Amino acid sequence: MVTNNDISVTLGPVTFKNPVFIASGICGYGEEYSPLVPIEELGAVVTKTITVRSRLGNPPPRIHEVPTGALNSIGLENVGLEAYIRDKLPLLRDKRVGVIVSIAAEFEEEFVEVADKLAPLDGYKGLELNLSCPNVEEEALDHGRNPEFVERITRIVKERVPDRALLVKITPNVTDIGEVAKAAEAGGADGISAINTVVGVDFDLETGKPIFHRGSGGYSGPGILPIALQKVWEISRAVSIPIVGMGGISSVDDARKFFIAGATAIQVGTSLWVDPELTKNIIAALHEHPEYLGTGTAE
Amino acid sequence: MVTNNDISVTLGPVTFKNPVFIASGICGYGEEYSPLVPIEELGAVVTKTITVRSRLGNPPPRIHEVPTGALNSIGLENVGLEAYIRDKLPLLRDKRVGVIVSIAAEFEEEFVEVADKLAPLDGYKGLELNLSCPNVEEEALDHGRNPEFVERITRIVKERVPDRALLVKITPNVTDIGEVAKAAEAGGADGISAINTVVGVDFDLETGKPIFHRGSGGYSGPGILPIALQKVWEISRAVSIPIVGMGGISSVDDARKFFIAGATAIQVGTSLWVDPELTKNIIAALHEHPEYLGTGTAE
Amino acid sequence: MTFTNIIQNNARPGHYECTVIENRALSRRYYLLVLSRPREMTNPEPGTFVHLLVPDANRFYLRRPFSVLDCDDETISLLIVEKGEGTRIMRRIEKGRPIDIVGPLGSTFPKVPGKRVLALGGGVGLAPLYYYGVRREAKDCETYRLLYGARSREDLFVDGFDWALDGVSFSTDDGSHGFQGNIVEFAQHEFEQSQVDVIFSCGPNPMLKAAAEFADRVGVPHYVSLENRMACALGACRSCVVLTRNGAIRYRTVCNDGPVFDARELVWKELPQA
Amino acid sequence: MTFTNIIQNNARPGHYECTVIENRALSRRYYLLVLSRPREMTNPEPGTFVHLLVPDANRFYLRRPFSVLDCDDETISLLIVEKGEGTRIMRRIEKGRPIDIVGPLGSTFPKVPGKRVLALGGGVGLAPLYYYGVRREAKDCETYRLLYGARSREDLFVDGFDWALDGVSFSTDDGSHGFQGNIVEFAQHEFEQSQVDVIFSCGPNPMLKAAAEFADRVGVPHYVSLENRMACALGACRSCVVLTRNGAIRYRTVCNDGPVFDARELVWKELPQA
Ligand SMILES: Cc1cc2nc3c(=O)[nH]c(=O)nc-3n(C[C@H](O)[C@H](O)[C@H](O)COP(=O)(O)OP(=O)(O)OC[C@H]3O[C@@H](n4cnc5c(N)ncnc54)[C@H](O)[C@@H]3O)c2cc1C
Ligand SMILES: Cc1cc2nc3c(=O)[nH]c(=O)nc-3n(C[C@H](O)[C@H](O)[C@H](O)COP(=O)(O)OP(=O)(O)OC[C@H]3O[C@@H](n4cnc5c(N)ncnc54)[C@H](O)[C@@H]3O)c2cc1C
Ligand SMILES: Cc1cc2nc3c(=O)[nH]c(=O)nc-3n(C[C@H](O)[C@H](O)[C@H](O)COP(=O)(O)O)c2cc1C
Ligand SMILES: Cc1cc2nc3c(=O)[nH]c(=O)nc-3n(C[C@H](O)[C@H](O)[C@H](O)COP(=O)(O)O)c2cc1C
Ligand code: FES
Ligand code: FES
Repeated sequence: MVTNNDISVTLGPVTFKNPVFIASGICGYGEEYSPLVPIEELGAVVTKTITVRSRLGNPPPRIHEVPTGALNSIGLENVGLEAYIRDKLPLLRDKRVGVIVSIAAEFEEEFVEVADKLAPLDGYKGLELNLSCPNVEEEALDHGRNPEFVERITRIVKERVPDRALLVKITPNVTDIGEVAKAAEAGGADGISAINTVVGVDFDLETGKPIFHRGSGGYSGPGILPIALQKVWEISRAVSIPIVGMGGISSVDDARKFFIAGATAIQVGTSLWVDPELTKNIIAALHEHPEYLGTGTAE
Repeated sequence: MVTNNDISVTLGPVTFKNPVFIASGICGYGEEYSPLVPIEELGAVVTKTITVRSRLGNPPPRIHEVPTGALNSIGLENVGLEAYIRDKLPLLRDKRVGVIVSIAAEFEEEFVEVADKLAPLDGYKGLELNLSCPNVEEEALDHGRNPEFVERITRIVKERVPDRALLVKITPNVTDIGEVAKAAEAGGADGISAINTVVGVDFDLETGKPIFHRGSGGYSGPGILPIALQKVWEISRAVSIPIVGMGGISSVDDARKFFIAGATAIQVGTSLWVDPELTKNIIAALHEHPEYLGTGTAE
Repeated sequence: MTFTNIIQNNARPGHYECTVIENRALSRRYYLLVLSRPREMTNPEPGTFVHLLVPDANRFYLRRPFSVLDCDDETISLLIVEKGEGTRIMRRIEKGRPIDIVGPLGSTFPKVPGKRVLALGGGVGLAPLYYYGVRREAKDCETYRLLYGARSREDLFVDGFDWALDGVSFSTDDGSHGFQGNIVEFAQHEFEQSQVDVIFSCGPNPMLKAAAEFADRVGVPHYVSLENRMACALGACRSCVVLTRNGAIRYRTVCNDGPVFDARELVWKELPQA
Repeated sequence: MTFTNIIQNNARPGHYECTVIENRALSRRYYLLVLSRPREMTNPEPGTFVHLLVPDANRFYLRRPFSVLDCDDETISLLIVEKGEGTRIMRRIEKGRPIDIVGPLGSTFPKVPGKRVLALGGGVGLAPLYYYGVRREAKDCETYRLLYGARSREDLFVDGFDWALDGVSFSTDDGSHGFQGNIVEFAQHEFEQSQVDVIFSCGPNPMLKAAAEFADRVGVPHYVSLENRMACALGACRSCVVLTRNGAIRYRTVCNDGPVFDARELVWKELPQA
């Protein structure tokens, strides 16, 4: 018997019916996971990061399993902004799905272009700026390490989408994540999403070469949980805007730890592949125990 | 039948009979592990980091298990330089054990003091500067994030112990580990030790508080392997001095991956608690397959 | 003649808990895993697969994909070769134990009415082709001839299978059973004997590549089922891509655009041959 | 009167593979695990423990410490309560399966010639005290009286143990067997009946603390066996420390300085009471 307490959460100007989202890159453009996960029951789906121009992505292999999680090297394959707006975004419009559009870009002008094109559209509630993709050739796509850039871009985009939740997704691969989070807050972000994958590598013992053609990949899954909790906790002490926490969540208990660390909402990634009931179970647990939310900020 | 190929390695002025060491903090002052690991068969034991004054360390709990490894919060408990020199170092002198003394300090003057006191002694082959302990109150003990400091301290110590192998152990918790490694190289280090533990945290769901009194701890064991390999690989492309690689090694295959990533020697930590034969097995595998060494630097 | 666009993915996957009905060794490396068929599970078409969670796994495991070998109202059967840790653990799982699967998934070998099909199954690549054979109706194709090759006699499962096909023939690399030689050499040999309109193949990449070259040479359409490492198996994560050329060069997913592809759309030189 | 410094750690630990000889449920939560004793393993003294690797563990597990309950030339016995995942897995491990241990480890309950010992065992805390009782020789102590307390009848193992001690008495919190009340209340009651020179205790921290207060009050030396989370169990990693005061305040290791301590050296208020 699931009780139906209100577990909606508000990120800036927008309210989501619950704080359980699917992370970008996991559920494609949203629709793909619907055979297994009733996506209208989620707080939101964060769609695969799109860029202005479509990207082919990295040559396979793109996924590699380790005993403690997975490494990936997708390389931001995506259909590009135009095709996304034309073919993908409309698919979810009728479904009452909370959509957060994830975007990445290289230059300021591109961010402006994306924001301008998305601003007038409906069918989505939020934007997530992916300033932290480690799996691409272009250094510029990983500029989430530079606080001034983060602040400027956040401001530019927020001005254009004042009525959407603007999340800034930042990288764990920095000395001081709090500093980057502060920059996003200063730029007017409605929330911080953290963490993206941790840079890692594995080698093939037969060939003596990295598994992936690009060498390194992004490490996700259970092995990054203690690191993700740490980063979210650090961010929660650095900023006062909401945090959308993720990294290694594979159980209701893991999700609870993010709320303790100071998260307002969470995203599930890698472990959804293993357990398609994961988001459903977390939502049910929160309905039953709304006190799990707001346990935030253990000092 | 174990063949006995030469697998000795040279770090600066010193040769070690094999490249398999026990990491600092795991085997105490060296002697403690001897009931289980024949320490004279190791390349070296790196003794628990000592500071000028003895330290009480953090209140328990100090160790916490997660499914992918362990978090610790020892807090650099140690007997202090004087007691170490008087009581601990002599214990290993007669045993033909390769000893590397790990030291940490807050200020330049303390590094000078430690180096001056250790310089005239015998009974050890190398020094490891632990510039990366995340588990202590004093920010200053974690100054391994500052390249200028790393270079200066390395130089000061190396001048005083020119005939020992000087390793500089650096933290993974930085944006650009290559930069820190370069600083150590510039300062005259004979090798880079990497990685120390990754900052992480876990929470107690009953109390809603961190497991450790100090909050965060150091994450080690299998879950950090992809990250450690990544850091060693990055360092190997940044410097040309040897690297002593560690982090999450729990099998011969894991050790081999460090040599592929560019390490000259490796250290075993957390997994020795689980498998006391681990160092022995790695040494045997290397004797049998000396080609595992020098597979370094996959591009 | 081309059948491009006749490859379809109509699978409506679900997430189910099955029970192990039978787990039988077929040889040193091969075993047959029979699972209870979940009541609500839609009918798996030949070529589709299930994505199976390695049981008893305390550590992190991605699901493992396995083609459907056979299926009736009560059961789904899989033919599995022990390759790594996952298939080693599954080999030991006992009757009555639960197994968590997602499926059916992926595209199917096409229906080719009136055509004479030559199907080439190498090793566990037998599974979807066997299934096509036993399941097909008269309207699916004119004739269906299956060549099944393995390294040696001990990896061929001639007993215990329902070989009520238009004909199945065997080859072994070492000649210990049936035709001596690899399966593409055998196909060449067969081709010279009888009419073939369409080739299906499934097996290791080097075999598929050789089959593709052969099909090209003889000018016969060729449909091939590929393997790749998978994560979501829903076409969502873009982990399992292969390079394709149909006009434009692009990556398509083995899990959702495949596993069955028109061989002429694949950029063969980009497929790993190990 | 004080016996400080009579607590010794002479254990010479080794790393061994044992075999499960017996694994028997004693109650809903308790079980008896009997392992083959490795030939080369030195004799474990009462109070010492073995550090056991959770078997079949695909994920990372630290070893788990368990006091020796009994030992002969052929076997080592452990009394285990199911607490978390490790002890749950171990409960299911079958006869004949290998178990990897390190041991014996740690300090022992002291020999106290001519003294009358009152031993207080709460729950699995029974193990080292039972072992002391069955193993002791006349010169180790004058008399050895063991009080064994548990929550209720169902957690007391009065059958199947060799209670050939000078006397064992039982208490249960709910009075379902023996004395009704907690074990320290029972000790108080016993103390009023007969002479006691030394107290030993082992059990949950709140019990040990109450026992320490009691021993202080009646002015009797008290030796206590502690638990703590451990990693190396060799005194090397400093994970398992407790705060002690013997002149100076310092951390000592439960694994190597303990698990048996002179209760008066412990800083009780720093011990977790949950
Ligand atoms: C659509 C599809 C259908 C399949 N059908 C069958 C089938 O019917 N019967 C059967 O036995 N196998 C089938 N496979 C292959 C099967 O999925 C793998 O053999 C299995 O996942 C290996 O798991 P493991 O844990 O034993 O090996 P691992 O330890 O994971 O891997 C062993 C080695 O194989 C590699 N590997 C793992 N998975 C794959 C893969 N999918 N493709 C290529 N290399 C891989 C690993 O990198 C590693 O080198 C199919 C694969 C796909 C994609
Ligand atoms: C010297 C010594 C002797 C012991 N002798 C026995 C014995 O004879 N019989 C017996 O049943 N148990 C004994 N224990 C306790 C036993 O080691 C733990 O109950 C066991 O490790 C729990 O493992 P688990 O995987 O089931 O539980 P986990 O899932 O690891 O833990 C369950 C809970 O117990 C806590 N915990 C785990 N280990 C300890 C510990 N050592 N001390 C305090 N809390 C802990 C965890 O934090 C968690 O909250 C002894 C402990 C020590 C230190
Ligand atoms: C295959 C894969 C693809 C991903 N693609 C993206 C992406 O396009 N944009 C993004 O912001 N994060 C991406 N991520 C990161 C996830 O959104 C998430 O931050 C990370 O995986 C940590 O969560 P997890 O441990 O639950 O997977 C991707 C992760 C994986 C595993
Ligand atoms: C309990 C514990 C104590 C440690 N103490 C020290 C220390 O004193 N000095 C140091 O340089 N590193 C210390 N380390 C870090 C290890 O030397 C090693 O860098 C790290 O654990 C990664 O290796 P591993 O994953 O094999 O354990 C400690 C690690 C652990 C787990
Ligand atoms: S496995 Fe995710 S797209 Fe194919
Ligand atoms: S467990 Fe390492 S010192 Fe006790």
